[in-house]
Amino acid sequence: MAHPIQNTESACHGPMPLSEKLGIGFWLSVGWIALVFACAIFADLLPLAEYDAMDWKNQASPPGFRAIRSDSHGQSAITTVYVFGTDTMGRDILARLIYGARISLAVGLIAPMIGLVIGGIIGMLAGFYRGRAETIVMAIMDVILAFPGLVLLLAVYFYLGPGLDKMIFALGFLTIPAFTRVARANTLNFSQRDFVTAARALGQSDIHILAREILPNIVMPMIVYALLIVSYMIVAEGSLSFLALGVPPPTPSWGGMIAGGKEMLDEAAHVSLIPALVMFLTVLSFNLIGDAVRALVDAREGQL
Amino acid sequence: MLLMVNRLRVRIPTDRGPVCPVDGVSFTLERGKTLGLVGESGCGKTVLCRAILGLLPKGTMLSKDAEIIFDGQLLNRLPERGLNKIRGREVAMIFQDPMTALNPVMTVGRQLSEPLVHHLGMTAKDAKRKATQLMAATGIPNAEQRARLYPHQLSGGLRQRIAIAMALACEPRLLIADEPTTALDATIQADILDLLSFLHNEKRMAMILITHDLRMAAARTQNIAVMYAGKIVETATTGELFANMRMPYTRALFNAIPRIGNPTHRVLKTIVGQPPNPIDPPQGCRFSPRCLYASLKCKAEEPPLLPEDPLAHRTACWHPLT
Amino acid sequence: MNRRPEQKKSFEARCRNYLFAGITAVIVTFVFAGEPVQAAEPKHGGTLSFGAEDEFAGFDVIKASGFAICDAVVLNTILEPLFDTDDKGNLIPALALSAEPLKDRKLWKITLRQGVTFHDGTPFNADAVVHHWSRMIDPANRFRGRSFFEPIQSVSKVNDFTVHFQLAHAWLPFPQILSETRGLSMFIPSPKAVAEGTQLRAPVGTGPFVFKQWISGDRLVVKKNPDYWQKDRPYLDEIVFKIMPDHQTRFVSLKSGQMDAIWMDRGTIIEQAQKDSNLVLHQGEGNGAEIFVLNTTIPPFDDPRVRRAIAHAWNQEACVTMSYKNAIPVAMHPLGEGIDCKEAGYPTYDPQKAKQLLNDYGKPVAIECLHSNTKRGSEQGELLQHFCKQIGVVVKPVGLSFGPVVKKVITKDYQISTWRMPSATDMGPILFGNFHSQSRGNVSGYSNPALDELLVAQRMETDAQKRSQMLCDIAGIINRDIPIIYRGGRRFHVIADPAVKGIPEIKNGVIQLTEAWLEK
Amino acid sequence: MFNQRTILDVQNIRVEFRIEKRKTLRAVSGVSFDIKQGETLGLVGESGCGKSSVARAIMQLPPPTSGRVLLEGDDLTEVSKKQLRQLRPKFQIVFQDSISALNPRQTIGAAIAMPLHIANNGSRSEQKFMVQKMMAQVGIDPEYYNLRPFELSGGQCQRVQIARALMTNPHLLICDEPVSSLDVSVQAQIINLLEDLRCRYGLTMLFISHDLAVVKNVCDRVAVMYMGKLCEIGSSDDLYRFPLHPYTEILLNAVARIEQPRALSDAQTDVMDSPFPAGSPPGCRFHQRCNMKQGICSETEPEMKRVRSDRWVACHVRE
Amino acid sequence: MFRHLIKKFLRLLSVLVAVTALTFLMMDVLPGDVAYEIAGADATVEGVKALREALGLDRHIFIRYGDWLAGVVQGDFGRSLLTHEPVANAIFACLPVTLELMMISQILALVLAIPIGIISAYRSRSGLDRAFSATAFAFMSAPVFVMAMVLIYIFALKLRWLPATGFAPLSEGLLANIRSLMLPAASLALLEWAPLMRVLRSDMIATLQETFILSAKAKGLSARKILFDHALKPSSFTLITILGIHIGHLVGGAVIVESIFALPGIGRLLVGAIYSRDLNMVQGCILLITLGYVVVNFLVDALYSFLDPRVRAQAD
Repeated sequence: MAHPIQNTESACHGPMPLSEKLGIGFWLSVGWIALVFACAIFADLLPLAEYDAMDWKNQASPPGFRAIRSDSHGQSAITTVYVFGTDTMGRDILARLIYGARISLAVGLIAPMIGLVIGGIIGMLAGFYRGRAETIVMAIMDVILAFPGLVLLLAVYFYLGPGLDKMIFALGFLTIPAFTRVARANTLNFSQRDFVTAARALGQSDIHILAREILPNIVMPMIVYALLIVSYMIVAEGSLSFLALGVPPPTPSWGGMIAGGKEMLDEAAHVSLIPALVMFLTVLSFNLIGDAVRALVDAREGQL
Repeated sequence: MLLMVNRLRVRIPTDRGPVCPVDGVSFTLERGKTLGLVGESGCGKTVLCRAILGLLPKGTMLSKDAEIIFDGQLLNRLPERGLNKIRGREVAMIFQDPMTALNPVMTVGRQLSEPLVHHLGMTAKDAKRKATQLMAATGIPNAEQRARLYPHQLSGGLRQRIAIAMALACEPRLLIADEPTTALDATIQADILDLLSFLHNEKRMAMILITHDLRMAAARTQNIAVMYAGKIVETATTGELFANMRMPYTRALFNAIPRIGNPTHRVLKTIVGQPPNPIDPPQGCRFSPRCLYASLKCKAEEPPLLPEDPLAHRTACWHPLT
Repeated sequence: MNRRPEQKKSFEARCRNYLFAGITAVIVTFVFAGEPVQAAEPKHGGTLSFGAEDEFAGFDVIKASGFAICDAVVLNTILEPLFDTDDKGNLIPALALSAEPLKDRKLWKITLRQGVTFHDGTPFNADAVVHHWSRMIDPANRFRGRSFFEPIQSVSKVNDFTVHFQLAHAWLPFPQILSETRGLSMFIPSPKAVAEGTQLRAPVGTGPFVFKQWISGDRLVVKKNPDYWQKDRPYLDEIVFKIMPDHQTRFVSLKSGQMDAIWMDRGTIIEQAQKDSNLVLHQGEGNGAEIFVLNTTIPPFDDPRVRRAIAHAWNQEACVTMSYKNAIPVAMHPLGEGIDCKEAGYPTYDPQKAKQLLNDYGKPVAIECLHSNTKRGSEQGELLQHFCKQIGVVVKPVGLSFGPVVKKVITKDYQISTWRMPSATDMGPILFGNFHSQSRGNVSGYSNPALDELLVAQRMETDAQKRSQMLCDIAGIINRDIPIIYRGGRRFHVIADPAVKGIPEIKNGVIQLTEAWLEK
Repeated sequence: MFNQRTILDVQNIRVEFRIEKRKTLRAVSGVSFDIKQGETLGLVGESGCGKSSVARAIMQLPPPTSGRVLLEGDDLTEVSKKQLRQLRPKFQIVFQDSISALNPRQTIGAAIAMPLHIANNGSRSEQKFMVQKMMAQVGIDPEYYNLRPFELSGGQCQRVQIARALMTNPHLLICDEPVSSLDVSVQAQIINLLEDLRCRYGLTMLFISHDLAVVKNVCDRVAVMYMGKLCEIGSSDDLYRFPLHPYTEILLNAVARIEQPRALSDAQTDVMDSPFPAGSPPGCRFHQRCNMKQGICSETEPEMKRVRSDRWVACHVRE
Repeated sequence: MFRHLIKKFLRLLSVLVAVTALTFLMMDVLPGDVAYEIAGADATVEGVKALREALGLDRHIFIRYGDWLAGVVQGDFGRSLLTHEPVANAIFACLPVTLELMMISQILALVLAIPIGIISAYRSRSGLDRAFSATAFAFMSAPVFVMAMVLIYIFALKLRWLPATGFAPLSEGLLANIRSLMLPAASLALLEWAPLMRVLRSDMIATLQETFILSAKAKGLSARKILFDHALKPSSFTLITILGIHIGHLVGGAVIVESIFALPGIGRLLVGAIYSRDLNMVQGCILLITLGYVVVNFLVDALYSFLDPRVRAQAD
């Protein structure tokens, strides 16, 4: 219900600058995500220790620890500084964090993408054509939703074996029903609007109506939803690693690192807490970005 | 004087800058009289009425020297608690769309008895009985049965009757009716207006009737104030105004109304252009860009509402029609 | 890592302790008292909570879906064996009073204790023993542990309290087999409960505790047997076995006081417990070993040079330090401490030698390593990957759950996998099962006629000294040809609250709770 | 006065919506009328009486449950989907809610160009030229080509809709409450625009509105609709001057009553609870509200009968 | 209405059948089976084959599913292939833990979410609102296992207020029972209150802009009355949907929480059963979980129509 006061704005005005609207939390989040992305992409170029090299004399060493080793010939001493310390197997936490970012980002971004594309298409078709096909599609989605997700993840893990691709596939599959629902609800809403009827009245074909009239309208809500799922997926990867269902070693992942250090929480808390903090900040950033974008979209929808 | 509004200016911050939907408005209302507030949507009439009861959204600011005096009380300086004693008890309000103005998840009977319990301290049982009486008094048959229904189960006309019954529950001294019939069908519009006139006479309360329809105001008010872009541009007693429209806007508005007596395919007299942008209103007289009689002076200087006498026929125009 | 001297001493002290206790050589109890310094008067009463690692698999030898150590820990409180053994393998009478060999040691006469009844009122007698053993050795019952008893041909009743075991040939470790903790075979169940089929979930025995309830996935409770044949025993009113698969959870429960004692095999936690003055660590050595098993039937491990190369590349000491935090010893052979074989020719950590061997082999080596998908399993995979990388061998660790690992290994659909050689009173049958070319349990597919000969010979050998040498020779052959690589020896750990007293040394991983008491 | 060629012939159309498995809502139950070339037919009635359903049924969005819709002789309910799409440029519609009728993510230029786009008519720059020409004709600044609907006012959006509909050169234009949500001054502008375009293009129109005054200004003939049926049809002068059906009378009275208050006692009370009665009562649909009803009114439903040339009414009393 | 119920029931049934059939199929294609699990490290190929025969695993999948389904219809859920315990017993032993954990955690989450959501909506864009929102986001971003570890560390190991692990059944007294579930429930609740609060807040903000709220204000009602009597009910639909989803998921057990706190719940039972390929147990758990999901959905629907008379009208 449009408030009469809001009706007063009719002609066009220059909108407020985006940066002011989004607030500092948003920009800090974007900065953090950019940093994580940059690290993940350029990990190979960074002066890092090998993420799987074990310094078995210095396990769970504290952040900033200087390890002195003799080189392979036993001649001179080499000093290595472990900025974030080492994990329980004497591996450099910093290097593992940065390589682990690849896994978390891959899971966090690709899995929702699968759901977004497949669920989006199915949902749009169901919402647009309605009828029996819609009933069947939604019933199938109900079955997927009713099926405990962990069981499916376990099944995929046992059937296909461990692996990043399989985990992304399985997690992505699980997000399909949710995206289908969002896409369907939005499509239903828009296909009842008169501009769709008008396009039909002009003789526009269904495929054009879907692609040109409806799709542009549901893209933003879908992306906002996808951003929410991104953070869920990063946490899900962590949970799977915690249940020893994550990516196979020695590939580091944040969840695996947290799980790996949990039994030393008392003596070497940093082994768990540093990756936990990084994961927390990343998820928080995605959440904040998602919320800011949602607010922006809502505000714009409000004007429509 | 029951109500006196002086120098009221309302500022609402928005994403695109502050807006002043009401920009320096003064008027008075006598006990038992009806004031018609006429203007197109966006002219600020709704904001004006909500400002009286302090019902504007958070962040809204009233001008420092504004005064809203109801029965000797300065409403705009009253704390929320004090206002709550006035709202619904002394001053009641009816909204445009009876569907959205009633809580969809509460039975109408309960909504109706709420002010009775709250203001008059009735017991729930008494309030329920009184609510049924009120419903019957607004012409709702089978009131007892209907009190148990939810708003969506009633037709638009009945919903608006419920809203009226709710507003009149505590017998307020002022009723603000914000486009009470706009959302209704023509046949029901007349019924509701008749009902309002009847109750207004019977209870001897004052009323502000907001409408965009000059014809309606003509028949149901004693005084009229015409608003344009946040300002009152013409005000007079109803008879005087219709006999003698002096502001070009008032006349243009009146002429633009399609009439049932017009022959088919008659070209209507229209006002050219669009109402002004509230963020950046035009210089001088706000109507000047659309006015046929506008002079350079109109575009440069804002006309005051003259003469000073609040009871006279007042116009804010440099070139009033005669 | 060697056992600490003070523990050795305490063992001798314990022996003295129970001799002083005036118990005759025949009716010795099979349990040891607590540490001598804490030899305060045991107190009666109280409930002991014990954190177990796994869900129990059931308590009927035939129907149970496996026999994990934790099952034995529970069953040990409810049922009793014929004999127990001390550290040197000497029999200690329990339900039986004596075992005498007759006729070239091919027939054994076992005399049973009189006046004992099962919890369900059935009297304990020769019928119960015959029923239990006949059931296990009957091929129709498909008892999974039958291969261990292959030399046993029949068990028969002589009179109510005497039974005869007929063997195919003289078998040196037979008396020890009667008290074999492996599996549940040594515990004599109530024939009535077995016949009624209730033994699986509600075991009935003669022991100091009576089964009370078992809630799957949560707990198993036993309560004091008021009619136990040993006077004044047991001390505890009740023992609650809580099932807590997560080791961290178990440890936290112990520290926060929900548990009195927990089973533990995780190095980091054992290390913490050692440092914690509020906790007591009970340990026990075992034989057998944590191993990698190598499939010698397919490339690249069909070539002994590659196997040796991996063995040279594998730094067992590092593994024991990193993954186990020195909670288990380094192993050079699976025979445990009882038999001294020195290093038995096992390859030392030497990447240079490994590289040379690979050079000889000539082809690049890339292998897939199966491991269980537990924390420790993946650590082992990662360590192997790490050490092999240094000699240019690419290792792909594949973590699978327990079932699939077993399936792949026994169908020889693997290259290298984590595996375990169980701890047993006598390692002869286990070595035979694992390495004889005709054995079905030979998962590495290793075949060596000389070894086969030795494995058969050790079975028949009646001279203990000679047999020990034979076992060492067997270990030597294995260590030369490397069908297995040692990850570490076996040592078992229980962490307990200091108030828990009377816990003896852990034997083959089975912690004995029957004599425990609480100082609270 | 007019060329007598019939553009639209609507024959006994019914529109039913399935609300649930066993419940149907009869929005339109048997409506027939025709529109001659160059004529504007007004369709009036209270909200919920089925006016918009009639419009959508003619547009085949969705097609009526039964009945025929003949557009210049082609039965739109019979033709194939492909043919229908080819016929669509001939009949166009303008909706009440202009904000909802325009895609919020599309520039108004693209919206107006859509018919050209569908017909694959001309290059991009030609299309833009044609669109801007049309924009000028309906009174939108051609500079607004790249603006989006929310940047325009309601009246301007209504002009965009009209421009889009006119791009196909339609033979029939259906206006579904085109001015109801507009302010008085803008409403008059749009009415004038439609009049202007009607003269210029010789448009044939079906003009739907609940405002009798507006209809009187725009339409040659008027059809009055009540609860899914027509009750009266005739030339607007005649019908407004001499309403036959009591419902028409009530409608006309209501307009007058807004300006001329009367005492409450004779005010008619509206007792309908729901604007959508589930099943239609037997007899005349209006009899419960009718103050002239006779016995027959609650028993048989009156048929549409011709009273005089071009004047039809469905009433037992007034026929 | 009766037909409506029957229709709902049939749909419920078909979801149940579809899910259990899928599970059966899935368990069948998974590598490794319970026979290997039972056989353990001493397994031999022959031994496993014999075991499979004994367990009836060599029969065709359709026959096995048919048998199982026939059993279920007669109220027999079979026995665990691993422990031979009746599946129904095992599940009913776990059920109270799961249900109690679900209830306590959801109540805790609501106790946090509702007042904070209302205050945030009422004072939207204020400093308080921003602080609440930031807190909510922080809690939303913490994985449950980190939360659980932190809670154990603080409340069980350091402060020693609450037991770290284990479940005390009601038979040990209500207080002990609730105390034993406090930490696990709190670690779930601390994650879940945040999304609940966020949706309540945004729905509430939308509701507070409705005309009927203005109309209530114009009646002179106090802010408290308006928030609770007028705004809360129509703002709670998304909240209920999300709550339904949470509860639906919790019927399936909170595996991580259960394993960290050693709670014998459905989730751990199910995961253990999958690991050991204990098909009967898996089927039983899945059946229960699906049933739970469907029932919760049904209840959410019912709650909708209880809260919103407009929905009620449609359902009739």
